[in-house]
Amino acid sequence: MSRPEGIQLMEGNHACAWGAIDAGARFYAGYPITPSSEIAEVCARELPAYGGTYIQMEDEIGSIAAIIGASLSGKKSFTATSGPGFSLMQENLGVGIYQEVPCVVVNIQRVGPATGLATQPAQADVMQARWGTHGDHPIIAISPASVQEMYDFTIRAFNLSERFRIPVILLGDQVVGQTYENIALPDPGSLEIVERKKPTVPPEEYLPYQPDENLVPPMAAYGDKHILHASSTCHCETGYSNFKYGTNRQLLNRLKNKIYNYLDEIIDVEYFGPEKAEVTLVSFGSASRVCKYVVGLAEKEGIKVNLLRLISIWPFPDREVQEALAKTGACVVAEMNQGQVINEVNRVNTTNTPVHLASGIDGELIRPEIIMASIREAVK
Amino acid sequence: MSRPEGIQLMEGNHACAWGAIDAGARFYAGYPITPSSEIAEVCARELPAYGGTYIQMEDEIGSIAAIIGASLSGKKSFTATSGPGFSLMQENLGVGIYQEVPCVVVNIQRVGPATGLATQPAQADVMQARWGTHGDHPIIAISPASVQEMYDFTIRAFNLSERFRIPVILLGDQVVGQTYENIALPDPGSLEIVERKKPTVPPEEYLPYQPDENLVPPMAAYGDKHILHASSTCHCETGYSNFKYGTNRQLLNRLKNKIYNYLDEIIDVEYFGPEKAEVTLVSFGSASRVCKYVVGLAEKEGIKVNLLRLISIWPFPDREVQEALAKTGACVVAEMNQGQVINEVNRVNTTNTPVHLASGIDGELIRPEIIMASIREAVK
Amino acid sequence: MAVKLNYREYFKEEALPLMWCAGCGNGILLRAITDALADLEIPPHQVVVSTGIGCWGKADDYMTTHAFHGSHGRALAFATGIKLGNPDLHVIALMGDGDALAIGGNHFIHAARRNIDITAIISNNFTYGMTGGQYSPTTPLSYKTTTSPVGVAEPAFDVCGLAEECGANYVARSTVYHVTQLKRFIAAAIQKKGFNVVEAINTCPTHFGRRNIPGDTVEMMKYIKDIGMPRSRFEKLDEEEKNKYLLTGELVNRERPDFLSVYREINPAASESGRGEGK
Amino acid sequence: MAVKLNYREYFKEEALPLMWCAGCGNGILLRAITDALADLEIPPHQVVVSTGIGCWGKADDYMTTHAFHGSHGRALAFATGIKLGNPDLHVIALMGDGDALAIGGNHFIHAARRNIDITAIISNNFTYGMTGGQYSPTTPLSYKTTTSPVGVAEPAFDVCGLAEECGANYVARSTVYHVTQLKRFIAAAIQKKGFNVVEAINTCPTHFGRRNIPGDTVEMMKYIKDIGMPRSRFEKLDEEEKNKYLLTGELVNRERPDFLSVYREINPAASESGRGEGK
Amino acid sequence: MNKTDKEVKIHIDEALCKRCGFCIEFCNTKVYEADQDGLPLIKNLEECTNCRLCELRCPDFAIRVEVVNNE
Amino acid sequence: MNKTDKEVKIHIDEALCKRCGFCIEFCNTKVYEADQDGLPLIKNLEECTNCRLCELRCPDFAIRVEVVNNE
Amino acid sequence: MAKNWQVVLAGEGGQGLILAGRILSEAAIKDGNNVSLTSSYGIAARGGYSESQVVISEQELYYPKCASPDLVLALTQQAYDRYADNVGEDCLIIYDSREVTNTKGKNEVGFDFKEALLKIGNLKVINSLFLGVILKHRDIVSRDSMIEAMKNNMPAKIHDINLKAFQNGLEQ
Amino acid sequence: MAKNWQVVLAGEGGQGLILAGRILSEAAIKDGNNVSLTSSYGIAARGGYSESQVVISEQELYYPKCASPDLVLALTQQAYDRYADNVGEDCLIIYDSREVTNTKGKNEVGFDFKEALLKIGNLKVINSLFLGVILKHRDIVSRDSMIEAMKNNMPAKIHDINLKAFQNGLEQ
Ligand SMILES: Cc1ncc(C[n+]2csc(CCOP(=O)(O)OP(=O)(O)O)c2C)c(N)n1
Ligand SMILES: Cc1ncc(C[n+]2csc(CCOP(=O)(O)OP(=O)(O)O)c2C)c(N)n1
Ligand code: SF4
Ligand code: SF4
Ligand code: SF4
Ligand code: SF4
Repeated sequence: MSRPEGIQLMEGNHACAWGAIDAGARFYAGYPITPSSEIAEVCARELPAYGGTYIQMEDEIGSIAAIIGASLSGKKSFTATSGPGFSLMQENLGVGIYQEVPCVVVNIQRVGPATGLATQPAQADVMQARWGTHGDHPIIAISPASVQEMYDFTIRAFNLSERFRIPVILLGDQVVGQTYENIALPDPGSLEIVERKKPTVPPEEYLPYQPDENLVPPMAAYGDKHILHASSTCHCETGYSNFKYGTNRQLLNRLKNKIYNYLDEIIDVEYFGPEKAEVTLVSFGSASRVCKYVVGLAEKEGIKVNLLRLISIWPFPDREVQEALAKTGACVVAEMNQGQVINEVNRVNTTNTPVHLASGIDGELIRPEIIMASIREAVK
Repeated sequence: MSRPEGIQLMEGNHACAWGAIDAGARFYAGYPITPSSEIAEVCARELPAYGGTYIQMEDEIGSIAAIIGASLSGKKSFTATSGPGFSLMQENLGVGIYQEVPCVVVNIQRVGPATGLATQPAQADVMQARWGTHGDHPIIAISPASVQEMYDFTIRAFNLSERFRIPVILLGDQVVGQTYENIALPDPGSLEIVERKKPTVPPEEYLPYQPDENLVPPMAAYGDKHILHASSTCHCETGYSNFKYGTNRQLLNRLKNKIYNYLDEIIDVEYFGPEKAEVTLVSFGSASRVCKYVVGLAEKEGIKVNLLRLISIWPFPDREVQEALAKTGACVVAEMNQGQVINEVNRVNTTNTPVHLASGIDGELIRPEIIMASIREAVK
Repeated sequence: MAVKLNYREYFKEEALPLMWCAGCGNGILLRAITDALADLEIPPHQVVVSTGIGCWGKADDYMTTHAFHGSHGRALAFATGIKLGNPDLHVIALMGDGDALAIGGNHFIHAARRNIDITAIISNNFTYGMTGGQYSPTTPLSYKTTTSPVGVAEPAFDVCGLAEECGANYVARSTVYHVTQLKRFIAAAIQKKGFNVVEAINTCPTHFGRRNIPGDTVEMMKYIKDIGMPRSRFEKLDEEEKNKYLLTGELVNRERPDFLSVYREINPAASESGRGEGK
Repeated sequence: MAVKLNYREYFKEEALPLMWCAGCGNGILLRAITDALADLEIPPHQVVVSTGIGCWGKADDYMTTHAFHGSHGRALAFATGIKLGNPDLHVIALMGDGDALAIGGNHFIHAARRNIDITAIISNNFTYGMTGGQYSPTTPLSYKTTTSPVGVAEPAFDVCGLAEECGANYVARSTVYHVTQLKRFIAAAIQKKGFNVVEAINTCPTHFGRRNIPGDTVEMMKYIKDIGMPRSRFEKLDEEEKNKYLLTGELVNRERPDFLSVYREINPAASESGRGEGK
Repeated sequence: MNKTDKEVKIHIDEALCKRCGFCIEFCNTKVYEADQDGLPLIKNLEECTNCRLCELRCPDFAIRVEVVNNE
Repeated sequence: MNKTDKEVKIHIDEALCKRCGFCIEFCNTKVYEADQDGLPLIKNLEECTNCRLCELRCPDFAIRVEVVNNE
Repeated sequence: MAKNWQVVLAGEGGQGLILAGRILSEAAIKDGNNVSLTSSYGIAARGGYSESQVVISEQELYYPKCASPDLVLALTQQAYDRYADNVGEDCLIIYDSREVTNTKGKNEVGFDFKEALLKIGNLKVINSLFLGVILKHRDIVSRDSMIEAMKNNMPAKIHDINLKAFQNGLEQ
Repeated sequence: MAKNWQVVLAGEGGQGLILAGRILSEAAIKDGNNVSLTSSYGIAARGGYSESQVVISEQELYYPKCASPDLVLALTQQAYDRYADNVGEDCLIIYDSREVTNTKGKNEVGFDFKEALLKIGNLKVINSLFLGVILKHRDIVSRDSMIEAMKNNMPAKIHDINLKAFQNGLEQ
């Protein structure tokens, strides 16, 4: 098969794989798991034609290890998985963050914990995406809500990843992953693709972990004359282990600041519905589509509802949520879990705006009635 | 060696191992990692004499799997690790939670992410302990601050675990794990030891996941005539897979409620210092010891400071923190990370009390000056 | 004739129909196991099956014994704890080839090395059935799967060879076609102390068959019937030819002491009540 | 004489002194590797070492080549990506016995099965050195460690046997005593395509030695000198005796095609520039 | 098996049968024949040797071969 | 090695040497002797065959065996 | 031709419901609409409950599920029961009259698919047949688009028989 | 005998600082006090910086580190430098006069440990020696408790030589 032309009916997972290829990904390592496996399958079929490589690793630990390795060898790389596999990737996700390795991890969420309702949708790995690996660390996660966004956001994930030298989580779920929608892949030439910054100094002067003014160090590739020493142990600008007092603080702070000082490049939200409303919905991913539908339903019931949709979930859009809370009478957080993002909303809720949860945990796309019920509750 | 008698100089990790043995643990499976390995070493040496078994597994994934298995065979069981190993345990931790298997996981935290400053102390796996595994799930975590508490809280961890049929995390760090202090192990006969509830119905009537009125199902052991079917897949009271609409919601809600409806049996905090203060410190684990010391330092500077120490960290003591915030002029959260518990404090901060962070990330016990600086900042 | 146990003692008849595809051999293997247990007259409550995640991993849904259904690839690690938690149990791990040898490969080689008293029954259908037919570490070189649309580039493990190299006590291979042989091997493996492996070559008409074996479920079954070959015939093949067949039969049957025996010998107190509770 | 490369090209002299204990053979192994690289005249920037976590895993701190220091047990998984990301590289994985065979066992057997072009150099000191001397899957049965105070109850892996069974192309064992042989094997492994394993029997006087070998660092070295035995002598031993020694020498040297060669043969477009970027 | 003093009965559970065709194909004495939709029909019961392989090889527990003792 | 036309020099870096004793024990021609604290002292340089095994076996890169060409 | 459609194709695994959903969706795209196709099936590899939901809209499409179906195809009693009581008055239910024996009798049509298939001479083309029946009752997509989409999704050698089945459905 | 003590034993790996910390701690416990002993060492297996901190208190002991040491033993220049500028006026520094060449000369005593050890005839008993020297200058624990603790922590066959070294230290 070749690259789909024109308007196509396409599965979200396929759109993701094509987004990756169009973003320049040339290496995929993974271990199959429903509902993400179609991403692997497209890569296995298509990557060779692009000079890329697909490898099926022995497990997810190996998969994320391999994409980190390949990225350091200069290839844009990614993997896709679902909850159980994402859990197994946590240790090495930390390695990728610490060594500042651009790569993309797609998590097509399903109901957990454990095997749970395997293959049925959920959005219950949100907090895990932020905190699943041990130790202090930042992360970037973005959440698509349609097939089109599975394509677009995959590209965005690669771009953010290359820009900030950090693994980026594409936090989808079974609904966006396995829904088919019409999509037209754009002319690849029209895409804005970010490439990692390469060193400009001569090889002998290169310090692989010496940051530029934007706190991100230029990145050589294995095989370059610029020697790249990448270590999971506390290291200084040389990349070599360093245990001096202060090195750890400096490194952890830089890793944090290179992200948190540039939130305007990362944070993305979407506002939907009337500017002023009785109830503001906060949601993300496939649940946020249901919210858009519910805005209309509520209107019919005479309740004015709007939606703040979180496109970037990590770092959390603190300010945007805070402002929305300040403006509204009540808030309903709609998510397909027992309450995760709602905790973040409450964290930034300095106006003591009442916040209600609409929780979809039935292994299906959250039903509009669940959200409507919370809205009614909120306006009572 | 045999059980230490009288007042002894003992390492925290040793105290933990003895606490486990005194709590009735008869199975340890683990994979060595500094700064936790002494727990394994004591178990390897001592368990056989108690009719117990030590096994060194091929990795931490296998370790937690083995303790879950042994617990279902009727043995109180536990493992100990540090950040990297804790990351690897996440998937199966979810299995333990979902199958409601009592067991204890000791995490002697060190600086992460990745290898980081291996062996140096941190408290940066707090959020991971709550959210590290995929999917919705509750957890119990408690945090000791001394060698004595490494013993006492290990027993408490087993008791909570047996009472609630849930894996309990003992969240220590290198300081409590490897500090030596004087301790006298109590007469084991004097200890309150909780044993899991066994079924009282005849074998043919036994439904292994039919909860009692307290939402916890009585637990048979493998080998009993009461057949125990334990599944990581969504299941009904029989323990067998069940995919009916509603089963998942019912199960997840029960797993949550069996904990959150009984917070009074779990939540534990310690108040230290004057009742009313200009600044309230919130801290836990070894950092909270430094806080106690700092209360005195601050007094000398004329600042009235008290401490709310979180003994149980998960579930988070929402009410206790909220009340403390309401009573004080300012709050300083002292933790050995870049800010984790502070987010929880802010989540429940309905009084908009100013909350400052004292962050120790130098791979050592947080220095009193760091906390003092935040206190001064808070009273400015 | 004395009342003998019947496979139904171990089989949860009310759970029928089985979830597996038409022509999937998992049901045959399940029958062989429950028959073997009945022959050995082991009461169901003395048996724990530890299943993996996969099509074959759903086998516990159809069994009346104690059961553990955990995470993908970890059946043996859970089983290790189950066995050590109560050494009187018969612990049987039911794993797909992906379970046992892809994600679970490490537990497999270590369980074999330790020679821990567990019976591992591996359904080798050459693919990941449950996830839709991707290649597995036993997919034969150049065969097609959803992730090797033009052929897999990795040679397959010799499951039994690996078990032998690592130290398993008993290793046998049969197919779901050769049902009576299969049952015999399973019974022998359950009876014997130590880490014992039975590899059951299995059908997956839906995925492996569809992409590699022209024809229907029957052709899939013929395929696995034909690739299994007893030593007498196998050894007459030249090296090239050997690659096309899988040696069947009892391949290893030795008497290494199992893990717990050695552990108790080295740590003698472990076998007594020891210092006793709370002392 | 033409200017030849010297081990110092690969060795970060300014990082001296080495962090390892007195009498730890890691330094000897490091010297053998850097010497081998110099002999082969491979420029440092064409080499990536992927180290594990452990005492031996600190080797990258002393090397001037590209380096990756990742997580415990995963050196080969990272190396797999490194190699596939840039197939022109010489990728060398430096692992302790725990790295390679305990937590990392699965990556080891799969890398061998795939025959991916990586050189694995395993420092086998029979213990987990870094964490204080617990038993490892290569600790000989009944030897003492901090977690087997009266003796370990598990038999050890035959590292080379396992590599061979799984499909490694080149497998050799030597000791840090036999430095010139060791260097020769390392050079051969680096030069050869495919998954190549050199097991270097190593000293750990601090942990393994202290608990099992009376005497000092020198006695520890004598111990490993004596347990390594070439095939000529090894084969004369009876089975019982064989258990006490480790066969040294080039144990496997075969010509299986490596993973990428097969992959490219099966997926021909992979070797060309393909459809090209963004097409 | 002496056909005279034993009688073989074969039960096929149509609801359980998934029409894989194994019983039909692999019965040595060709006792079965396929119905239009693949369901095994018992055609030559008299040829049955009571080897019970069809029962054991039926992946769906749909066949029961019973021997009724005529003695 | 012809001792007459080549001269061997052995450098020992005392700061790097960890006193493991390998050089002393395993030199075939017993060139070294141990100082009180274990430091190798060069006692019989003339016996040195320039095999360089002591250099290669020194775990701490503390020995350099140099051949000065006298031709 | 109405512009917005919510169509449920429900039955069990093996009846080609997923493929039919794709064909219907592709046809709708050819007609210039937005489409969302979701499928769900139980864990059972074969034979369990299975359905496709196709939402067709001229506008941006938020809720990808059929909140209020306009048409439900029910090939089994289970499928029928799942929807019969929950759909609006305007929703047409087309059910398999052999399989669905217990009906409510509102806005619905029974159809003997097996009989038609036996006439056609091929039991496997059921999805082309029911797509025809659906289009006969509701102009969800243009027939040309449907035929094109069918061809796109099937190997050439079975085009004829499927078109025959489709035509047959249209003409019932 | 003062009731509260903060003692730092600093030097490098292999000098028995950890063991000495244990002995001192156990002696303090025998005297009826609360004790906290923390040790730290770099990643280097041998030869890197190493120290033990012993805090002794009659009361409950919060901060387990030496916030303001009462006594610092410095066996290397690095160890000396780490503390010399940061301790209070009352803190006594005992340093190895061979190793620590650059001193500030406040409240401190140099001691030639090697010389004493050579006299004793054993270089390995340095920790018993410096424990003696420490007790000579400050009555941190009772001598009996110390001797008992030493015996508890050493195999019998080296008791005599260590007691000799300890005595030697006391008598300097
Ligand atoms: C950690 C994790 N990774 C991946 C999966 C997805 N998964 C489920 S079953 C399976 C493989 C099934 O293959 P096999 O073990 O051979 O059994 P079969 O289905 O063929 O019987 C996979 C990859 C999972 N459940 N958990
Ligand atoms: C996931 C994880 N588990 C455990 C550890 C702790 N750990 C570090 S090194 C090591 C073993 C070292 O042994 P080996 O690989 O044989 O190397 P050596 O130190 O003997 O050279 C262990 C268990 C870790 N770093 N990460
Ligand atoms: S997919 Fe394959 S293994 Fe799974 S049930 Fe179907 S035939 Fe069996
Ligand atoms: S602990 Fe052992 S392996 Fe580690 S540096 Fe010391 S001697 Fe070497
Ligand atoms: S071999 Fe090296 S470290 Fe060992 S004693 Fe000789 S010079 Fe010193
Ligand atoms: S070079 Fe050889 S002979 Fe000379 S000192 Fe070294 S080991 Fe001895």
